[in-house]
Amino acid sequence: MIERLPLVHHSRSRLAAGAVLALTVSLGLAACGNKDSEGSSAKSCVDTSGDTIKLGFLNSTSGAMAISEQTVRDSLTLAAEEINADGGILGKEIEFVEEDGASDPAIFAEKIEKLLTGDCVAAVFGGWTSASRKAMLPVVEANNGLLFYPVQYEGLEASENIYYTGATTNQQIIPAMEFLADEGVETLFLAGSDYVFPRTANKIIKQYAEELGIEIVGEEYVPLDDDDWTTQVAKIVEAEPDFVFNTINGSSNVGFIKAYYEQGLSPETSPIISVSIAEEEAPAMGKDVTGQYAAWNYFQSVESPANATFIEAFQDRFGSERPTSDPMEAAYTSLYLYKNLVEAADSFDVDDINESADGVTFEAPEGLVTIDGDNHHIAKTALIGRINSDNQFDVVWSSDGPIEPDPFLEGYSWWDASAE
Amino acid sequence: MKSAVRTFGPLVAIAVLAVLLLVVAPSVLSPFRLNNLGKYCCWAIAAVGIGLAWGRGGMLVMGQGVFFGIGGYAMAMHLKLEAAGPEGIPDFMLLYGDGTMPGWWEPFRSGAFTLFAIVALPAVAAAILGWAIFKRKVKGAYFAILTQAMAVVFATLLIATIQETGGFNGLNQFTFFFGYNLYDPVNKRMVYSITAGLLIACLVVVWQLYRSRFGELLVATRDAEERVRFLGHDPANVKLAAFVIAAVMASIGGAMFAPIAGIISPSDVDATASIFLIAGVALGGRALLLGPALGALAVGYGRSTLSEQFPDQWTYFLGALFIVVILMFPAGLISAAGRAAGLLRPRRRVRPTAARPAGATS
Amino acid sequence: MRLDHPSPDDLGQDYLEIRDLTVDFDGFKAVSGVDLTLLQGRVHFLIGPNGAGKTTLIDAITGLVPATGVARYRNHNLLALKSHRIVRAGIGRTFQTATVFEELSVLQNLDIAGGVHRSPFALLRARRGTPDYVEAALGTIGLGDLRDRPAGVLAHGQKQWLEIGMLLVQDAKVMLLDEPVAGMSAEEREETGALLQRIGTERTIVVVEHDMDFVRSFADLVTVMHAGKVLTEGTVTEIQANARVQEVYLGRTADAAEAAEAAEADAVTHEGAGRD
Amino acid sequence: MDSFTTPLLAGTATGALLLIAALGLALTFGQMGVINMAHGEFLMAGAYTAFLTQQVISNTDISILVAIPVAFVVAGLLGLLLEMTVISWMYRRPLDTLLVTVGVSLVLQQLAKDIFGAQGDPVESPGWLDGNVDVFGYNWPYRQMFTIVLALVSLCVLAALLKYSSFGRQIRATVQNRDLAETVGVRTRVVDRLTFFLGSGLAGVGGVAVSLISGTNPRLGTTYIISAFLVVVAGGLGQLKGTVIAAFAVGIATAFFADWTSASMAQVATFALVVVFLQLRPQGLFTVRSRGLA
Repeated sequence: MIERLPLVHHSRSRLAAGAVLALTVSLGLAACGNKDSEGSSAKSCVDTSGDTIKLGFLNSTSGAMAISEQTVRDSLTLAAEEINADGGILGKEIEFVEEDGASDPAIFAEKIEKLLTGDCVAAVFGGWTSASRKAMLPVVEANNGLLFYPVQYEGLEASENIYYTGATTNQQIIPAMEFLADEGVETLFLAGSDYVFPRTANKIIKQYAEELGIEIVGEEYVPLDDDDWTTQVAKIVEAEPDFVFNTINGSSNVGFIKAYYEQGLSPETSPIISVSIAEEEAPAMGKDVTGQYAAWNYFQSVESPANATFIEAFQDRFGSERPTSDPMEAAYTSLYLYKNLVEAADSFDVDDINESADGVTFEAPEGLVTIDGDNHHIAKTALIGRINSDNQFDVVWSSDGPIEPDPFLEGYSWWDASAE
Repeated sequence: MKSAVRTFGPLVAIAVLAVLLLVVAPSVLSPFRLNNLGKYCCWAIAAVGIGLAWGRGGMLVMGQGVFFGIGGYAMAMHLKLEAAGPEGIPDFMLLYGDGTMPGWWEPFRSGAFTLFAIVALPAVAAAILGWAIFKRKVKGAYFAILTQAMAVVFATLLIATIQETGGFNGLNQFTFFFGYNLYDPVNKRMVYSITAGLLIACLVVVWQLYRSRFGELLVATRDAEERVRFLGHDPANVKLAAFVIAAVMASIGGAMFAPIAGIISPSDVDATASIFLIAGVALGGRALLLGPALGALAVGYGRSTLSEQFPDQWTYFLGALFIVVILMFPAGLISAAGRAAGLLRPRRRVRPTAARPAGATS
Repeated sequence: MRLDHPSPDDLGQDYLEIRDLTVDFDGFKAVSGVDLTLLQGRVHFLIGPNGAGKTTLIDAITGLVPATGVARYRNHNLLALKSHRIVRAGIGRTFQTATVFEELSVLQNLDIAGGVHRSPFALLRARRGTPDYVEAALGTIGLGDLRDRPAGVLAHGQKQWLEIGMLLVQDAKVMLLDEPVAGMSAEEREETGALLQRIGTERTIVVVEHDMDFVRSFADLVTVMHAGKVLTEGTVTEIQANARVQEVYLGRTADAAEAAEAAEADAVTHEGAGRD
Repeated sequence: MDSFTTPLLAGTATGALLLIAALGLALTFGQMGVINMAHGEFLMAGAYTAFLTQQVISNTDISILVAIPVAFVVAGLLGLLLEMTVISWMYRRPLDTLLVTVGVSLVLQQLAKDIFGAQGDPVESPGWLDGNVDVFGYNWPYRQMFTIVLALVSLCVLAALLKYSSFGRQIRATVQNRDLAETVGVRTRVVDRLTFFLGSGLAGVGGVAVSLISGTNPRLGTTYIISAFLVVVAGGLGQLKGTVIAAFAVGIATAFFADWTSASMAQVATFALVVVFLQLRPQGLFTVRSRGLA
């Protein structure tokens, strides 16, 4: 392993090492930077001359988020096939390029750059975690590309280059609080995973609760992927809240739900309202969760002709046992919205699309959705569902029609972003 | 002249790598691929340090992501503050926090302090941890486990401190790199060149360390720690020095990763990321001079391309890499290739051209 | 071929003093109240049956096992120092199984032993040529022809000499050698003995040995240990005439021997020295 | 009162879980110096066994009891397979074993994901574990008591096996001095395999207990493995009592930290505690030999 005693004179080797370093430095200097640049907005390389238009689907098909994001990939695929069968977008057939974000924000950033600059796609659909979206945002802005993000999130963001087809907080969290106020809830316990969405959601919840006169009797967080909720649930037992607001992410929900029932809690005493348990998660809890609530903008049980068509098409394509859920519907909707955006602008150019975006609509499975041209979110109807014994949701409450998106909660006087 | 080959052969190899990374790669790769290669270079810098600590020092460092993260976050904090402008505070603190900035962010406004911190913070952290561990003669598997636990704890800490570190989202949306706009392709290329240059510099540093008396002492400590004690050296100090240097290198790699990837988040520094860093070192050859760097470049490239080709099988590849390489080629593929070549030709030396960085071949 | 017993006047000032040294392994006293004064300029032999506590005594002096009592060399209380500090104080030792760095060359092995005298900064430089003291040690141990060979390929005896050479480079004033001639041919033993006498004039040499022929040929002074205690001390002739020594070597019961052996094995595992 | 009893009792249950996981680790580590990073995936295998058993025996009251021995055998066989195919080739390279088993762990996780899906599968608790008993204001779930009982039973069986069976004596002989054991006719290779089977099997049993907390999911092993390793490090090798004390200490300390601060900070604090503890006892609580573990 070791070089045997080099009896070379030292200064010669030092000279050589110096030479290598000098070489490195001079080669490095050759690539000197440009300090005065404004940052070039890259020239779009999208090719619209042919019969097809390239779109990128960027979802995690490996890593911890794969299970959730695969469902989004499926509904995107379905939407693309439907649109192609129906004549494509502006007569061009969709050719989609699939990439794996590997549940890693840095990979998302890498892949979206590849899609935009290498594959020259006209728009990218995907992302799930806020971390992945935050990682893609500077890339999509720098390349003046388009990203359609299909998941409800914590708001406080608006980019010219992103369309948000999931709910922002005033379309999910705030309506859920209004529902709780209507129910006469006086005490509320907050349980969440220890990361951005739950922390931000709970900040909003706490301020709105004060406004509504609801007392927050406890707030507990557990690291992502941590399953043992016993000690935290014990605090819920002690606090005896009227309701539990659940912002827990992913598999950690299982441990929470189990501990909740084990310690004698039930929907009769302290029901749970969740913002991350949907049709797919409900049966995987290992407990009968009948009677618990969830706040979304879409349930499989929504009765509309568009939804009936969507469910039938999806189950025909991917299997009759597959449920449909809010993010899947939002992803499905996002591709159709893109079609409508392009057709409204009569162009695939990003600036043209943004120009005419305001007011573009789509008759989605969840109901009519409308794009807000200012913040690139969409107006959506908020729904509260109660889980029935079939692990489907009975809609028990809904907002009065679609709610205008307000990602920065500017229309809510009680909101103070800088409060602790 | 044989000895001259031994002394200068590695330097020539490093020079060849320097030309490949600094001249050939920028002229043949697209800006996107070049940026990716820059990312692999960041991992390679950390890998060079792992080669020193593990390959030569016998310390299996399974938590280098922590030091990678210290450098990455230090740099990212500076870039965040640069993006926010003078007196400005990072956007996420306004969004998720109470709009005030923790006091310990303030010094990172200064570029000079940031550069100092990138070297000093990991050095101090590694010195404290290493001192606590080595002085008490905790070693081998115990050491490996403790470092891995440290990576888990570090990631948890980052995720839980949203207002201070951006939590799970990490830090991103940088615009300037010490005054250079990061969205200008020319400047991106400059950042790449700096990174590749740092990799070469780290290689020259370990080359000197390996041929120095310290290098011999380190190997001696790896192979017979107690015997070294009876040479009058405290093996703890020898190991500590290697551990600290490895930590600083990881930190430098992380510091360059932030502007190149445009993001640093807990998933870049957690236990899985740390394991990923080791994979390259094992593949290339832990005790070789160039093995860790070339291995890391290859694994980085493999991660990008294999995950494009076989998105679902990438984890199998990584797992199989560990099993096959460690089981069958514990000295790494380059050594194995060298041995195979040695069967044909009696003399054996590292031939870097035989294992060009995979990233440069596309 | 042994030197005459030197008179006290010939002795230097240097000596290693041991008083009431006791090593206690969970109630078993491997070394019990040993008093010894080891003077410079003599080749001092430590003999005794297996389990007598010879190696444990050396382990205690070199900081490998905790002990009570006093072991003083110059101004250093050895029992309070860590192993590497003891080495820096001038005490060096070898092990029963030669432990050289097999991947390093003979020259590198010797060179690395000189590290004690170098500043940390000097460690970062590559070696330029061969230092004089390394060259001198190489000559003393007679391995000049094998200087560039990896130490791993050396014969057993050569490895022991290399270890002694490393102690020379280290400039150890007190050398504690644990069975240096075990496994050597008669010729090698001769050479080793001559080597010890050559280097012994300015140093304190302590040799743990079983081989009585070797002891007879080269010992200036012999200490006999038994069951952790010093049985007697004297010249070879005196020792050979001692009835109790004969009893210890011939008349001990099998049981006692086994117990002692087990204890010594235990002591070795406790120290973990030189094994991995 | 319940701010004391809740972390104490909940922490004891966590400690019991860690104990089951760490027993197997300590056994294989102590005897062979082998660090098995795939041990967490044996835990996962146990959990999936509980799920599959439930698919076959739909009566959840019984299926969980059936699952325990089945999970023991399934995880044990996985361990045996690992020992024979991989670990037996590299006994002299303990650190390398650690890395190889990291690879095995990655492959097993991905396999579980491909076979069962990334979404966890539910494991229903048996009816007789539904419910709780009020202990000073803490509704102590039967499930936690069951975990503690399961851990103690596993511990007693293991201790008895080590103490009274000839296999146990051979294990202890091998742990204390492998070479000597060989010279007196112990077939250490066979003993190694049986130890690996036993240690991995215990992880399977632990997996059944975990499945009652969180169902199954492919990442289940990673959640517990680091804590279990910290237990082994703190407990020292070669004596069960060190592992037992360390497991409950880590479990209870984490629960108290979580109660005082947050679950995230509790992880940090527990790690710091173990590092500080190693300053006092670098070899852990108890150890037969103090030779370096390299």
